[in-house]
Amino acid sequence: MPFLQVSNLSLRIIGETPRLLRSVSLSVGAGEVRALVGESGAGKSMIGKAILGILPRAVEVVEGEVWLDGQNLLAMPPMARRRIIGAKAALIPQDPLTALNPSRRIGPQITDRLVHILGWDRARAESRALALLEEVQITDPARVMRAYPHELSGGMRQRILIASAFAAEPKLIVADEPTTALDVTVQKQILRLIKGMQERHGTALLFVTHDLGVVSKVCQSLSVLYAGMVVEDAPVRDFFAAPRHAYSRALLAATPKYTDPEGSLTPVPQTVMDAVRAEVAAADGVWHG
Amino acid sequence: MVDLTDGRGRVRRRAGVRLWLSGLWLGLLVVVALLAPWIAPKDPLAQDLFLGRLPPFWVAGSEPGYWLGTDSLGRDVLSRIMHGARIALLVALIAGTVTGLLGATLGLLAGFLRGWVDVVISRMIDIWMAFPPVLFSILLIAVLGPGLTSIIIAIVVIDWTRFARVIRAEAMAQGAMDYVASSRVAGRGRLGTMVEEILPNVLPTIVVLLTLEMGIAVIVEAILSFVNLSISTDDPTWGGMIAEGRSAIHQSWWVLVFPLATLFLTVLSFSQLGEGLKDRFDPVLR
Amino acid sequence: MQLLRTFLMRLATTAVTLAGVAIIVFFVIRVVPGNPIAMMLPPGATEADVARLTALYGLDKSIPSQFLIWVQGVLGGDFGTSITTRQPVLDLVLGRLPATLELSIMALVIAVILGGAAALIGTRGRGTRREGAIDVANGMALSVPDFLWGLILILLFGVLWPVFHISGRVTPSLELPFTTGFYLFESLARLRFDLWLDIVSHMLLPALALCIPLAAIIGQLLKQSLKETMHLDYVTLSRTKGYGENHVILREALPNAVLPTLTLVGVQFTFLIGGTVIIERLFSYEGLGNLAIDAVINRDLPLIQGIVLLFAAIFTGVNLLVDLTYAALNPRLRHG
Amino acid sequence: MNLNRRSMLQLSVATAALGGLGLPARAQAIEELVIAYNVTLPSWDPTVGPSAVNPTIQGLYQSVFDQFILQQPDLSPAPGLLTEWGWSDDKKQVWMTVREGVTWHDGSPFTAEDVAWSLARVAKPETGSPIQFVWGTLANHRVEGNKVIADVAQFDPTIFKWMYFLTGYVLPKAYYEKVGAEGFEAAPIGTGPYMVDKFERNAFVRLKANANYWGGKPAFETVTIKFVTDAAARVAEVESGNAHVTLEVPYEEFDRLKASLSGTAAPVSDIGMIFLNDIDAMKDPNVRMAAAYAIDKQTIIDRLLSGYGVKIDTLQTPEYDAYDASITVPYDEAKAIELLAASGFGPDNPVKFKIQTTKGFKPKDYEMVQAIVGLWRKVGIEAEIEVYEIAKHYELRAADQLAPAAFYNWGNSVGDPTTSTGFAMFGPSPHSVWDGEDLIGMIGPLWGEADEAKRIDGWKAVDKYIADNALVIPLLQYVQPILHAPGVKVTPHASGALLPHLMTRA
Repeated sequence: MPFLQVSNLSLRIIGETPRLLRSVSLSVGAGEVRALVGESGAGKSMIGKAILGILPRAVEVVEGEVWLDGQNLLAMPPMARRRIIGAKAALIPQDPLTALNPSRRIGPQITDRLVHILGWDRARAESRALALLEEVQITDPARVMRAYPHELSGGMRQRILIASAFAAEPKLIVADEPTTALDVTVQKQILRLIKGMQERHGTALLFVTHDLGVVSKVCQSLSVLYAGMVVEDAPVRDFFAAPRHAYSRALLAATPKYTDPEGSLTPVPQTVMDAVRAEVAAADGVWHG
Repeated sequence: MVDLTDGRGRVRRRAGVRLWLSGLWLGLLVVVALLAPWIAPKDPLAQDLFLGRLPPFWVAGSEPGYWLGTDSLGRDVLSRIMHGARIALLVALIAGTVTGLLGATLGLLAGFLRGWVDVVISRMIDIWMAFPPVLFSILLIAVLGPGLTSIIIAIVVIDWTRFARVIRAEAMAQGAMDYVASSRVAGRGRLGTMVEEILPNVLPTIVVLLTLEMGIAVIVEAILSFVNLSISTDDPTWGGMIAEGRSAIHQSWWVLVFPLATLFLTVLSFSQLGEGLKDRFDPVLR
Repeated sequence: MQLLRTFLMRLATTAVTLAGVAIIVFFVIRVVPGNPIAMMLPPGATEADVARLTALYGLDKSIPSQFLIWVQGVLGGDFGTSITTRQPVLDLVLGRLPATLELSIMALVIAVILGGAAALIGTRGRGTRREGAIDVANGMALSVPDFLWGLILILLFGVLWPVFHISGRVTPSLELPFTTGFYLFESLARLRFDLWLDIVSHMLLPALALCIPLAAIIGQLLKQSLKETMHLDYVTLSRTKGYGENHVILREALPNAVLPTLTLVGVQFTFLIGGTVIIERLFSYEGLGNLAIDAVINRDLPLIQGIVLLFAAIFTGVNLLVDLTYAALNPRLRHG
Repeated sequence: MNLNRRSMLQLSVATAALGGLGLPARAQAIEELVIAYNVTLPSWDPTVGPSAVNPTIQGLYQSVFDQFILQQPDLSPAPGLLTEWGWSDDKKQVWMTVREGVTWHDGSPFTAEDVAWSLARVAKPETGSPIQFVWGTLANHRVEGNKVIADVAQFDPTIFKWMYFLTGYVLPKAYYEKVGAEGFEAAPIGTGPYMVDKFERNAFVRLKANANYWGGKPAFETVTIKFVTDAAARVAEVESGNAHVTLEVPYEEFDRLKASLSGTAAPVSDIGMIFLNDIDAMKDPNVRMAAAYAIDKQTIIDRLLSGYGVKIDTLQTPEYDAYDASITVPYDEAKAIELLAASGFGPDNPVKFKIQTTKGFKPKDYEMVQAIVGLWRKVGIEAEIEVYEIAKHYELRAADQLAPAAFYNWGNSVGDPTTSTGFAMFGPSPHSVWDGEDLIGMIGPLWGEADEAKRIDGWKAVDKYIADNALVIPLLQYVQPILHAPGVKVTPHASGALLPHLMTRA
């Protein structure tokens, strides 16, 4: 079994019929880097949230399983699930500006997990944090450890969050559009950083993004999500060579070539959208559009 | 986009029930107050020293016709509560309205005109806020002498800041908006802009505060009655009944409990009505 | 530097406020009908006796010159002499202050505990019936002022189920080894838990009556800002770190949710202190408030002035303190 | 979940323990007497300031200090610190013989010097005694052996009565001069039956028995007097056993509790009355008399005061020197209607005036006035009630600006007619609002009347005239309810002072 296996996962808003996710299955093997691609609103963030057990309260799991390292997370009591997730997985969040607690210093926010979950002593945790900060190329890490988030730039904060995600040596990291909120210039550095860290630490990575350009650089395989369904699951090389699903093709066509970041956007043609919709409606029975 | 944060629909439904219940109680109270002379079972002033301290109807020893019992002078508790509603509502209405008018006007002026007007009014608000309100009201009643008018004056003098503070802040926020600037550009005078552009936008807040203030006015009357400073004829007031009931609580609990319950419900209703209206006017607030 | 300047500015406005209070109270109470001198005249006194005593208390001078004399005294720390007790006003007022402060602080602590618990429980159970129940309870508590709660508590715990004391501050037959007026704190410091329990069982009901509205405000505001905070990314992130929900709420969300609540709680706390006036009366608790009402009834002018000024000083002091705490707790302000 | 339940349980146990704490066992013999008193003690100096003329506080003062002359529970004087006293035959001097062998609480001997100094001190205007106008009638106080002699500057037949009335206390000369007024306030000493052990302002005072008291050591070694101004709270104190004795509780509570506890209810020298001011409607004798006849005093006493009160028709109670049982003003509704009709008033055309009253100052004051207004309404008097505080009453009365009718109470524990009818009804007195010249003419000569029998008869005639013309409406003499634990025997004092040294173990 792969390190992470999501099977037939369906989500919906409590009390409402249409589903946010419909029988989604995907897997990430140990050390694998998988992209999860889709338009905004397609539900790709929900998958990440479901895996990490941080679904919004109004969303419930209708059916499905999430296996992490051989354990079925959804079948566990909440607290045990959190422990396992906390020890084996981590999140690199989307917006570095809001993902750090503004009233706490940086140091404890990195070492917290080491001290409280893994039971390290404080000195060891701190030296580990310093090493990580150096690894994410932060100058003067000792000063940064004592700083508050508002004293640091967005790029710095994203580096800190990356360092923090790798702190407990997780086997899986979910990166939820980690570069979207950043300047284009910073984006590349951060991507390189994540990729480098992932390779050094051998961590599996689920890379949630809408940017196929990023996918081609960083990932080995990808899942394409559309309207709550996985419409394509393929190695990156195969996908770019010959996307199978109509939506994938449209998506690829609409994406500016990664070699040409200034390239113009081609919208997904209407006919393609209609075709996809019909397909989805057939799968679900009802279409609330 | 669907809002996933929490079940807001439920909150709003509850606000509706709240609005209904409190409106119902206050409506009932208004009807009772208006019709008190006709529907009250007894004359609220009629005493019969030989029928003193009759218990309410379900307790042994009660007399038919005196549903909620009598006080030590043999006056009918139910009739007194009903007639007391007239004074309570009168105080609530007049004191609330006058307080609202004065406070809102000062708040608008301070918030919109700014400058020295704001400095003076804000400083006054600061000074007022530094007075312990109960002590202040007792002092004022001592100055003015007891009576309905004095109570109303005391409430107005003390509570105008409640309106002024909030309306000032709102008027300030509204004054910074583009439409106000454009109104000024269109050549309207400052006061004209204030009345025609700002006032309608702060009106909902004023209405909400007004409702809350009415509840406060009812309580203030009760507190002043309790320290023996309220209306002093033998006209029935809830506060006066509570003060009497408190001193005879072991002999005739009903003299305390029924007016207290009425007062409790009324204050609760005014406040819930205000909160409910706030939700109605501004669903984002919640 | 910034902090110091803000502080000095606030200090200056505070002084202006206090001066305003002093002027208003001085002139208002001199319009009060009722003559403190007439009260001490026994049967048989003559007009000359009235004049003699009036002069003795300095009430025969013009009001402006009385004011000047008073202000001079106050600036020199002399608040005059109470007419009813012939004690220096300052001694009387400072003698009662600890009782009122203890009551207010106890009420504040209970309010923080109750309100905090309500907010945490409501946040944990957000969207569920539990949150609904807490909202309803908060709404009720908030709608009804301390005075009515006091009456209801007396009815419940003084009459129906008489378990707590409903009057006084301490059982007087107890031997009190105290050197300060802060019985509650001193009994703890001296490890006299028997006395402490007795004092608490006297103070509990008035403190409860005082704190219910504040507890509701804390509960409501804190819950609201906790709920807002709970959606923020750093809270979500901390959930993935393996903590329980309680830890997430307490450690990650609470410190940030507390700040907006704090400013409002400051103002509300001054309301609470103002509420002691009527609550102390209701529970015959011998603090400043009770002294104040007696002073008004007896027309003890110097005493009224002293008490109102002290209350005003406490109110403005609390607000100042809250502002400073806010600045100190908010890292953005601290470094900005 | 389990943990929560357990901690909840612990909490409720703690709460129960908290609640149970205040309830000492009632059955044990009383070691330390606890009295819940209805007023607080503002100042320890019994001779100056408003507290000196507050009748209720005198019980506290009399525990620590002695008066010049002892007043017995029935109000009659008896030898106290003064064993004998009197005027010289020409009434130009007074003389007083001072008890020997008495010591102050600090052990120093009490002497005639103390008496002379105490009298001279309050006679000086600058001391600030509210009764200076009485004490100032004596001058040139001097000591001759164990006698004190003073010259009579102005003859006052009641001067010795004041020596067991308000401000008539003996203070320690040497000690007072040593520690000064503030020092005395902090640590007061007297010759009384109890010594101040600990005084917590506004909370309580603890007294220790004076083993050397000249009248014998009191029964209880320690007495704690706690100040509980709230009547309901006093009831709770004595009901829970936290206090052994309390006074001035609501009569209903008294009736409820006197079965399980013990109760004493005796008339005291305090009356309820309605002042009539000779303005507006009150100039009409028919209206005044109708107002008097229309009040059913006995029913009011029976129903509102649970029977605790004594109906009176003059300002004298049966204990007073000038009481005359033959002067009566009966309840007569028909006569009231008839009198009003003669002036053109009736239930459809009522005469209107204002009546002022205190509320909560005396038991059922406000309720009584409400009842009276109800009775008046039936005969054709429409009275509007205005509540005022006692401070305002004093001011209005001193300025002669009371409403046409004003409810008030009048204490007079010496029982002399000058201190009741005299000050209340004599026009020029700042206490009177009745300005009729005929009454001034009748009262005037009585002030200095040296023949005691003639003086008392003169006052009786005044009372008769007042009753016949309804110049004031006397209502009732109050009864003071005292609740106490069965283990205590309480002797009520007709002055209304609750005196711990008159209490013994039952």
